[in-house]
Amino acid sequence: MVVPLGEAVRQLIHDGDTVALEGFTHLIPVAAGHEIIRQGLRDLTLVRMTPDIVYDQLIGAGCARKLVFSWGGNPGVGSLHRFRDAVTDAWPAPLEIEEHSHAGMANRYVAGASGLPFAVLRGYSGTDLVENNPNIKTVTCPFTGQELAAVPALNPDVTVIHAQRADTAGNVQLWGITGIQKEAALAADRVLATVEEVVDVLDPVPGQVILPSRVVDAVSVVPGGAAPSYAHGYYERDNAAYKDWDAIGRDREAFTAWLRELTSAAPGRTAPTPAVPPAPGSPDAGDPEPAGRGA
Amino acid sequence: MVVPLGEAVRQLIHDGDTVALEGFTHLIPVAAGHEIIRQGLRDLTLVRMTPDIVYDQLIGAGCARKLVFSWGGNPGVGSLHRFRDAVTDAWPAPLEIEEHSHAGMANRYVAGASGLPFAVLRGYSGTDLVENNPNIKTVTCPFTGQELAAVPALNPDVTVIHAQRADTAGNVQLWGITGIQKEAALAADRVLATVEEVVDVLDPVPGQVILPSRVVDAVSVVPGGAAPSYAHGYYERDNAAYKDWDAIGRDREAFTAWLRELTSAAPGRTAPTPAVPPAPGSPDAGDPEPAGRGA
Amino acid sequence: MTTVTWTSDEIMTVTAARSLRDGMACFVGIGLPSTAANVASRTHAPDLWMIYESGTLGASPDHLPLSIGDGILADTADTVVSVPEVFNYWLQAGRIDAGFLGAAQIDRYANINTTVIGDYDDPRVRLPGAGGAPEIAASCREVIVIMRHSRRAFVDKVDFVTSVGHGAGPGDRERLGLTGAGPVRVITDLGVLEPDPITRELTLVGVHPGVEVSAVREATGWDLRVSDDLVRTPAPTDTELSVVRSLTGAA
Amino acid sequence: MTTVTWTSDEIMTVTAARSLRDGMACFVGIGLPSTAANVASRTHAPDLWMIYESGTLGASPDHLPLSIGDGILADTADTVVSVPEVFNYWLQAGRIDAGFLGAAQIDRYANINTTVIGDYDDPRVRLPGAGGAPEIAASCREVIVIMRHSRRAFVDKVDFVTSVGHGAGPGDRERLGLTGAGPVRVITDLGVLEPDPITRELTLVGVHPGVEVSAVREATGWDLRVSDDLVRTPAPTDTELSVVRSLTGAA
Repeated sequence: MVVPLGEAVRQLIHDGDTVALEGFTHLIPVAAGHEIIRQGLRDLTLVRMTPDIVYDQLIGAGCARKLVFSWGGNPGVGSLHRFRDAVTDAWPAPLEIEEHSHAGMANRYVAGASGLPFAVLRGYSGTDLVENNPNIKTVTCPFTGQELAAVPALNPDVTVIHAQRADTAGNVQLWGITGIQKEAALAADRVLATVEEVVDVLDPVPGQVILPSRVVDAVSVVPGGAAPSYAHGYYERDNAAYKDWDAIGRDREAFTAWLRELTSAAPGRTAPTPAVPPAPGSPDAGDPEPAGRGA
Repeated sequence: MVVPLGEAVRQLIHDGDTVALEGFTHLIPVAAGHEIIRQGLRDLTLVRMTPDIVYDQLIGAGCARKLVFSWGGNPGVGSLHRFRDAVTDAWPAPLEIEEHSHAGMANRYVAGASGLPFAVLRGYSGTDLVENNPNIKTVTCPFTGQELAAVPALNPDVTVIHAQRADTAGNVQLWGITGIQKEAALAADRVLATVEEVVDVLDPVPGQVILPSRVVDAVSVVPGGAAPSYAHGYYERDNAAYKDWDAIGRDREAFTAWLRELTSAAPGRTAPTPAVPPAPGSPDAGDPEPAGRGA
Repeated sequence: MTTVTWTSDEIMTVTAARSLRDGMACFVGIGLPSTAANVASRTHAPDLWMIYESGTLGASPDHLPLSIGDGILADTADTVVSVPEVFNYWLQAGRIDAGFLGAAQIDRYANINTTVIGDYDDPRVRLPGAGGAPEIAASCREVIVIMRHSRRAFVDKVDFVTSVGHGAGPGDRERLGLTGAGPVRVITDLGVLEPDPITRELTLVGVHPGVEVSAVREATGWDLRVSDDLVRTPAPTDTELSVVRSLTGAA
Repeated sequence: MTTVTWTSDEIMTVTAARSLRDGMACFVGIGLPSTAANVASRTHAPDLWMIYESGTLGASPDHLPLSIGDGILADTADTVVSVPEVFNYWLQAGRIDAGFLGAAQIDRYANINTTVIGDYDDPRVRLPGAGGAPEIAASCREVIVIMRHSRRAFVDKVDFVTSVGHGAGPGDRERLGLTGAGPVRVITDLGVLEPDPITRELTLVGVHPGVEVSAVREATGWDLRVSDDLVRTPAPTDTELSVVRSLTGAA
């Protein structure tokens, strides 16, 4: 149950899989994402509500064939430039996209976790998302006649999460902002959890989510495995690293240098030092960024 | 926000209302139910997944016009005889019933809490519940063509719960087995919470559910207000009282004596002493009770 | 004539406990099912994972709860989840290996009635109703029914189908979209019945020590078929009996 | 000519903060909306109830978070719920009074684009996408938009409708089943726009100190109507400015 990260990724994730590395700003499984890059996995359908810099890295490294998502950005900073480059210029490979709203994605995971083929929500009505996504349809309430949005269940082949702790039996415990991880894990065929530490007994913590070991396929101990995001109670979010990513992600050469450093680093290394210094000033000043939404 | 129970019931519950007093074995709002009986409310549509002895009492006292439920019994003991008497012999008044499965009721509350008109589930297919309940229909998945069950949202006029604590601002905290209370409260127009105590600050507790004060209309302090059920961390379940109820509920005269004692007691009194001693032996031995299901 | 040194509840409980395999996730109700699951976890199935519909996952109570929501279940569980979650994320999603059901009536295709005896709109006996049974019958990978044997309970056709067993025979569960295998075994105080692999009709496959086949047929409201491979239930071991009695307070 | 003693972000922030009433439940995004909500809660709206889409209900951070999921939000919240819960039980259920949205483009009916500039299948600029904005626009009782004024951003017709404002005019929100009132105000660095009560077309109702109407019309990509009751935004007070600057580190 508790295996090294490299082995867990090799066992559970294969070329062509649909993979969700979930985390809502908090507890993002960054180290697992880097291991996927190192192992050179290809043709993945990457799924996540809020693909951020580790998804930018996976996309830039050419691991992804498709991205299913609702908000792809660098939270609090701006756009993801590797994502942009893949969508607009097919670099390093074309990237198919399927996009939803947050509520749509969240309910897709809920349906997936519930063994239902679809979910119902109030949403999408009147938006251009509908005509650009065949996975948004409508359903009529059999009691009121109201028309509502329907989205299909999302059942990844593999869901990867990072958590604070597991016990030796493989029960996984996370707390703080727990986001969509429970549903993403329960919706998946296979689950990989990286954790800060393994303990004998999971002392209860307010706000905790427990994933019982019977729904977890592998636990890998990776202290700091969520950095530069954070692990509530363990370490803080490294906001500077998110800001620094902008300059690296913006430039193919800078990114390539960063990638070279990552893939040449020893497995288990969690995050390379930025290969280029951040650009001076506010790099996004000239961009038509939405001012009002974060991740 | 914090008001005496009698006043809270007078303000929030009226004749003809649809009222859910929820609790799944744990934290059952028994004192509030007794106050409803004392105030002589009539024509209520009572809603609960697991109507137990306090519902038997409300029905026997003539408060209810209709019962919406999924399992009506005395948990671990047997049947509810006032409920039976009302259904089979219209005593003291006819009782209309609408019955679901647990999953159906739970999802009706979820839809109600979510502002959706209906919920989808795998269920009911092939059962005789379907033809005896117009609130069970089907819906077809627009992606797979699968037919699933649909049930309408449940939005009580009032939901009543019992919780361990509230703070002075009216935020309510419960923990242990939290059942369906969050959804039942969020689905309702008005919410009354009885609590063991009011504190200045709600210290976080593992497994807690917090109902923010903005969704709570009144808090009443009623120590022991869940007895003979229990309040995790405060007092234990009085299993003997559940067993003793069988003899009282089984007999109209014994029940009438019990009711007289309840209604003549001072308001705020939580539970009268059983008016008759429990019958010797196992009173349900001759009944065709299902052996395998509790509440 | 065998000297019976155990009660009919005890042989039912022990036989039911033996039906559970170690490591299974088991949806447990109150009464005999709870006793049986707790016997199994204390004998051959220490890693049995007990779920009660109150949302307690992985409960390991040190005594038998009276209700499915006793505090001891929350205190000993791996985690406690909400009621929608236990039904949607755990049961409906197909994560439960075995579910125990009781019944007021069961018919030859193992359809179950816990709703009414008599007509629904004018019942002779009003029973507690469905609870979680319809979903347990639909979604657990397999269902085990425990109930006392009598002509009143084992009927040709139930008065009300609360929970679907094998419908009207082969192919019905698939047609109805029920994902689990349905009732694979009915354990009574007289013996064990299982659906015929072809016809799905409940067939007597075992009798308890001291019980004659004729007595079982006599207690069954249809013309009960008997398996060619009928076995006699091994007597409860001393260990099994002592565990049962320590749990039920009959030690 | 007025001597401007504040930045354009500061006047936007202060004006947005003033739009929030005490006791409101406010769905807060990152950037100017978060600053504005935190200014409001530190000035005239101490009981503002801030919800971030990460599931933190009633957060009261002592500094501005960089992301909607910073630890300080969980640490200070009344409770933290899951993402499905914040969207289904809180937003979709209509419990949120006010939602803040930003936009890359907005059109004369306050429809919002945060998805692409150019053609969807061959975009000139790929933006982050929808996030929670479509639901915020649909379900909050009212929506306040904050964005910088430019012809590139204030367009006759958005390239992509990510979130619905007032559709194509009167009656469209009702026809689409959107339960909230939609955008009631657009606050920019130049002034304030509100939908005309009859036509639903965004109309200039206020200009900030030192801003000429002609400059606003020049920065708008359609023939902007100006209200007969045009007001000038009161200058930020010293208190407002000092709170803004203490939050943004510009003190």
